[in-house]
Amino acid sequence: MSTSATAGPTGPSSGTGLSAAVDLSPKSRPGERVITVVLQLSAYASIAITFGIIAALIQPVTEFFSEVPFGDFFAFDGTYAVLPLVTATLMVTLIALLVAVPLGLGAALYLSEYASRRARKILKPTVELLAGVPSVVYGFFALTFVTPTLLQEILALDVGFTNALAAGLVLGVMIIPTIASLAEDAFSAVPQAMRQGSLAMGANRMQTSLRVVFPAALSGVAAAVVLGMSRAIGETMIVTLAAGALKQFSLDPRDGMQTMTGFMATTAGGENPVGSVAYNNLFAVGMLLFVITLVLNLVSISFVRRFRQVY
Amino acid sequence: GGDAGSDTGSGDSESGAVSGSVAVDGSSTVYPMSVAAQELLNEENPDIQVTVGEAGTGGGFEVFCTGDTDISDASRPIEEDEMAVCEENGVEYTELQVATDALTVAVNADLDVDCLTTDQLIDLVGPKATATNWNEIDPSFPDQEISFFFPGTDSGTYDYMAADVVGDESEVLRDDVESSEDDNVLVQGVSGTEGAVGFFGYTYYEENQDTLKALQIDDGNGCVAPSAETAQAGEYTPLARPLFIYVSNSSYADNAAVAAYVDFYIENLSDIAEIGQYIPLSDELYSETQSTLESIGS
Amino acid sequence: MASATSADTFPNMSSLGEAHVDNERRLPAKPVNPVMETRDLNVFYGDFHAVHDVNLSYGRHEITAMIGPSGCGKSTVLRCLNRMNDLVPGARVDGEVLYHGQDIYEKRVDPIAVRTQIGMVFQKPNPFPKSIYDNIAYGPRVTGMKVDNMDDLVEEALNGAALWDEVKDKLKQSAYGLSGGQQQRLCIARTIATKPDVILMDEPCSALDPIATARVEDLMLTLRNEYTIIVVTHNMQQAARVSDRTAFFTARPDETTGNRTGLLVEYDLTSTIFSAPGDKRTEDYISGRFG
Amino acid sequence: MASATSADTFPNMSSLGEAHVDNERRLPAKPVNPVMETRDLNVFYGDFHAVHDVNLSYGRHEITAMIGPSGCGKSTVLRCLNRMNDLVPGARVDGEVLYHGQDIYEKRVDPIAVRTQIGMVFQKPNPFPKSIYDNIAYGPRVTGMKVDNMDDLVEEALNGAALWDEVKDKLKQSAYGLSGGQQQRLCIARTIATKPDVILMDEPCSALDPIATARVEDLMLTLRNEYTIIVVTHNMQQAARVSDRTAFFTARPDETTGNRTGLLVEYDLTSTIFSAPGDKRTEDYISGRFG
Amino acid sequence: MSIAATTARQVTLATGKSKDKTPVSLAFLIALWFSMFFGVLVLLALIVNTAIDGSTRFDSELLTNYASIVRPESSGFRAGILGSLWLMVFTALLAVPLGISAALYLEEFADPTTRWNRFVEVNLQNLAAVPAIVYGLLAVAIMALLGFQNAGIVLGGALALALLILPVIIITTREAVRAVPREIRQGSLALGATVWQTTWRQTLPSAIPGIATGTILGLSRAIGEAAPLVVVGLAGSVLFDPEGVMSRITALPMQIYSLTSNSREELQQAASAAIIVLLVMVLGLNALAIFIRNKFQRSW
Ligand SMILES: Nc1ncnc2c1ncn2[C@@H]1O[C@H](COP(=O)(O)OP(=O)(O)OP(=O)(O)O)[C@@H](O)[C@H]1O
Ligand SMILES: Nc1ncnc2c1ncn2[C@@H]1O[C@H](COP(=O)(O)OP(=O)(O)OP(=O)(O)O)[C@@H](O)[C@H]1O
Ligand SMILES: [Mg+2]
Ligand SMILES: [Mg+2]
Ligand SMILES: O=P([O-])([O-])[O-]
Repeated sequence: MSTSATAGPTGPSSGTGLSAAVDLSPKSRPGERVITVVLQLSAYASIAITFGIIAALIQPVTEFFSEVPFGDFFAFDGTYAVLPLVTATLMVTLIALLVAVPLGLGAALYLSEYASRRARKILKPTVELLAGVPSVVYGFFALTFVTPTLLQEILALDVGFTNALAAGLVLGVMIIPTIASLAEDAFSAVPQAMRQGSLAMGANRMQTSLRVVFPAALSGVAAAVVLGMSRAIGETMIVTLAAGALKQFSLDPRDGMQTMTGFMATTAGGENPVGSVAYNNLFAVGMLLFVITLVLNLVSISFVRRFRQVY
Repeated sequence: GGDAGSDTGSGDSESGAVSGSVAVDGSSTVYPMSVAAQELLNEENPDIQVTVGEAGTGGGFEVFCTGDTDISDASRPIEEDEMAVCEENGVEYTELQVATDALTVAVNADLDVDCLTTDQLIDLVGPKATATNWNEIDPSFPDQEISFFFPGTDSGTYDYMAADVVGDESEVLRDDVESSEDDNVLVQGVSGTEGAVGFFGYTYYEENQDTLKALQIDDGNGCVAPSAETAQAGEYTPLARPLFIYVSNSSYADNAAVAAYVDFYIENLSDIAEIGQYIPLSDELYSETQSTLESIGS
Repeated sequence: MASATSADTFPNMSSLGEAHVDNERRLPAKPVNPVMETRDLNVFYGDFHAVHDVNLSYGRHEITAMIGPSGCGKSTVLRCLNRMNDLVPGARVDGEVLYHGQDIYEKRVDPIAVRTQIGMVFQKPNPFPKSIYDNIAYGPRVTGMKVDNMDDLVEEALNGAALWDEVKDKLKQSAYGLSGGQQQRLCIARTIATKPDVILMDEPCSALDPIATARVEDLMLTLRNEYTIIVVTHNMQQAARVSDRTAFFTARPDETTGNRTGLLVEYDLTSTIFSAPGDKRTEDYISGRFG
Repeated sequence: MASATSADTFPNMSSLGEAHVDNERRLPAKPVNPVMETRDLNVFYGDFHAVHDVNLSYGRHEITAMIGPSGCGKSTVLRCLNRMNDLVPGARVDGEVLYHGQDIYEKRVDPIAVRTQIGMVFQKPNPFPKSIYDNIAYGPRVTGMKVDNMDDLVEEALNGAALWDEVKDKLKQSAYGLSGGQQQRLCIARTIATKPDVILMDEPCSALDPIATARVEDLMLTLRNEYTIIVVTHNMQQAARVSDRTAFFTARPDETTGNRTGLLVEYDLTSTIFSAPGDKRTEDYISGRFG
Repeated sequence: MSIAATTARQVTLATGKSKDKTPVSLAFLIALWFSMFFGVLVLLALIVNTAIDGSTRFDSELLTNYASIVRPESSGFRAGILGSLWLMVFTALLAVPLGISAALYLEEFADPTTRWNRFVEVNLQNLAAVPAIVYGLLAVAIMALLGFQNAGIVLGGALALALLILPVIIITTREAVRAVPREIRQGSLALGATVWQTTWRQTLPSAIPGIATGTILGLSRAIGEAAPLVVVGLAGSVLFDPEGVMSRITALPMQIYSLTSNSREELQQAASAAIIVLLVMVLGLNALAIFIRNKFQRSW
């Protein structure tokens, strides 16, 4: 034990002896610094992407609006009217949600409340497979099966070859896993203690699921639905193929109608000279679509925040 | 030529020894023909790498006039602003007509209507059209509700009908219709729906003659049925239109692969048009195209 | 002052905690006509033998404590008593668990009916994310209890858990606004609202501060008048303070696999366990030599 | 089995466990020339004031125990001693932490250098998912220690942690194949392989069974000869068995916010704390009246 | 408690039918089952329907031949399959290192409480839900900025797809990294390792199965995308194999998209067969991801 030096630490190696001083001064680690900066830049690439998207859209959009008044764009009628596209998008999305919300939440409840761990391990990826099926494939399926066989033959509905109904149904199937997966996370995040509390009072599983787990996870469920909705709105190929390529305002799901993404896909491959007003229309619609999905995502994120903080 | 077409073809003009790449883009209407040319050429000479895109006539001209592609397919002649871009970038080009497309107005085979005048056609499909029953077009037509099957608004076929046949400045057609980018769907729709009417390329009709009925069109000179002959002869107006390829002069001169492709294309034009399901050029038009081709170099 | 040691420790235990008046009970050496009983209870988690041959009986209107080192299976045994182990994937129960003489693991028995009779309070307070009122009303509602006046029932339950005065003005507020101790008493109130016969408690105070702990312990002694209570605790002093009988468990490693299987070492009146344990292992444990 | 008790200063403790020969130590009332010292240490997690004004000194080649109820900030203080709190987002430290007289929270101090001097063992054994050998060699490798023969160093460290004989034939096997107690000793071995000066331990035995606990406690007493050890424990008997000095912490709720801030109640020789605590709260705690 | 009450209790216990099996709860369970399997049934219907349509074309020519409209009966998808594989490789090369770096930074280095990093976080979640077609527009702009006149080459397509899946990779990598217990990190740091040493030697190796799973799922999404490729201007008809990053290519989903508007029976059959090929690729990747997740992912 040192009596001589006030700051005389022991040499760590001997444990008993004394060393001159403990060196706690920072070592320079240039390699670390470089790596940190590289990693940091990679992380900020995502910001660059967002600004890139906005930058890529902004020039053609301003050009577009310099020639087309706002009122002509946000109109139901006219060459550049976007509202028929918006209503078509909403119509298709609504149908998709009608399919996907009950089924997605049902699947999520089954996975989190009923399935054994083993079964969940198999079932969850199986449901998630649905999200992996390429959307061209879904679109093709809507065209070649859902409309002609399911809607026209089996259900004897008077639908056209392209119609919002088929697009919405197939789109709904496609977003089931988005909703199921996120909702399942929310249900699973409800502490086990909450379930045990309910079961220990003599509630059965259904009561526990519906009265305790579901309400406890409500904001997570909301987030799941909103995210599913934004997926549906942004999906392109299914609606391009199945909903049709005719811009028209209609509230009848049996009609064909062109959605925002459908418009973008066909215009990008269409006849209009690049730089023309008609072509820039594509970017204006793209910007609107970006803004809509952005708002929805922000809403979804804020819901997720809330459910994380509850317990 | 663009990046892909820039490697100069090697060897002599015998296509068998030429290699290099050719970039084609543009009209989805002309696309099948350019693809047929590509395929047939590759059977003889697999070393020529041709890519054919279908960005649309407008999209095609964009990349063509910046020098990215060697050849642009077009279902309409180049427009003035597009010419300006080409000029700005120093892209000189030659327009070659490669086939004739005859829009066919087809109705359900059971419908008792045979001929429409051009005005009646406009009354039927134009943007101001309101008729929902055939007898509103002409009292002699049957009392039968009309169903419409139109191509997508971005297709060349739609544009042609809207801009050139109907000629309304809004360049749109009536919108209470069913529509698809897939002509096949239209064919099925018309053949499967009572009182249906639709329009699409002549060959789609030709293939489905048994289930469809093509309307004759009276453009003031009596009813004319769509056919290769009437289209070639210029009698089937106003529904017949020319299809083009635009060839970059410098690519043709500098890139043997481009020259080989274009030469092959024009040499086998009638076969290619047939595969592409269009009406081949009349002899007169064909020799015109050939002589234009010969003039590219000079 | 000594940490809890054997021999003379138990007598001065009562001098440490404030002695409860009603704690001077003369009880028979064995529970007469016990409410619950386990016979040769063995529990397995998958292949793992967690608890071996537990024979215990729990007396009416008594508080029985189960103590022992971590992992010896106390919670496992407790969960068998109202079939909460059914919910653990892979858990398997052998032997009998008698409730009023009836084996609750019999085929025809509905575990849900069992749980309405035998309530449970957990280690961490687990109120539902609902209002205080709805937390209490939940049990009666889901079990389909016939309730004349829910308001009265809620008040009664909260009174029974000594919580009414603290919360009566905020019944419609979220239970999450309560302190930890209040939440735990809310959970007890929630349990007694369904009028169970037996209340199981798994370390009910281990997440609470000293003052809240004292409140809950007082409450347990009051509840004993109406309910049969079985409590698992890590805190030996707590067992000494509140329980009438104590069961001491430990875990024995298997020679070949090394897996540790829990077993009942000793079961007796609490006073006996703490003053004159019959087994060396009990003595070691309560004297703090391990655990 | 030899569990360790501290001195004969508290007679009934030593009569319980077998006394260790080397435990008959006469220590000064306050650590002379302490290895580490905290001065007016305050720790905040965001706005939450977790620990208030802790003044403590840790003597060389002594084992200092920090005890107290859950949440009173023991782990928080411990983590300040080697700047592990730097890694907790939002954590803020006020006051001084002196190591050989030098404030380790000074700007020019490299926290990584601090941690190579002041090692740490955690509550749950946390071996790396690597071989036993690589677990030991990891520290010397990352700190760039000059090692003549890594094999020797590994053997020495494992010997130091009393683990060599048990694992010498399976050095290349995964550390996950070891039992919990072995894993914990491996973590100790891993720490001493970097030849630190001080070893911090946060409830090192709370995940272990009694036998493994006794092993680790024995090891701590041996390590005391070479290292300065600071240990947080929930188990008062453990503190009594192994430590030379004990610091008792508790948490006081803030009147307005209700947040509980930890503070040091009493710090003294272990014998004094357990036999004659100077503070009522200490007495209540060690007598088991709460906690 | 009275004896009478006791007997009453005994009666209620042995009702013999469980409250978990009331008609309502059973109906509820059946509804959940239906939800669970509805999607799977649709997928099966899709596969069966498509496989029947394409059954005449399950031959080797489907994989080895180029597309043909001259001989549609032996048309194949060689160019599209190879193009898709090339795209996948370059997409991975662009997106995976960048994505992993970003995830490591956000999870291991960044202070999550700062406003800026929270913004990065929200931004990422946003990007994950930006419509694919918008990424096509962005890729075209970036290619132009980089001085490439033609975006319809391997590089352009890969760029669009990489931008598209980058957020997916970052998010799944972060989850994988987060699943590595804090204890491991703390153990390493307490030994005097730096944050980077800890990340590189402990966290990253432990997270590899999770990262691989996320990456594969991201790539399987990329391989099925057509919309951004259409915007980027990939050619529809290519009759040669890709030769480099500057090579003009086509991709399988684009060929399928292009065929949906072709009326010829033979080509429709070929399209169905091609869809099965695409599904095999995509579902195969998914299966691989699941396999890795189940087999190698450590549960701590
Ligand atoms: N769900 C489970 N699956 C597998 N093993 C389990 C499960 N629950 C408990 N065990 C094991 O069974 C044994 C007994 O556990 P139990 O929780 O009953 O112990 P305990 O005495 O309550 O311990 P503690 O005091 O730590 O709560 C332990 O070895 C534990 O690891
Ligand atoms: N990372 C953190 N962020 C916010 N608060 C924290 C954090 N870590 C600890 N706390 C809080 O600081 C207080 C002291 O915690 P600490 O872990 O130091 O207590 P402890 O005495 O070690 O308790 P235990 O015995 O349960 O381990 C507690 O109220 C705890 O909730
Ligand atoms: Mg327990
Ligand atoms: Mg702690
Ligand atoms: O692609 P088009 O320009 O012919 O419609």
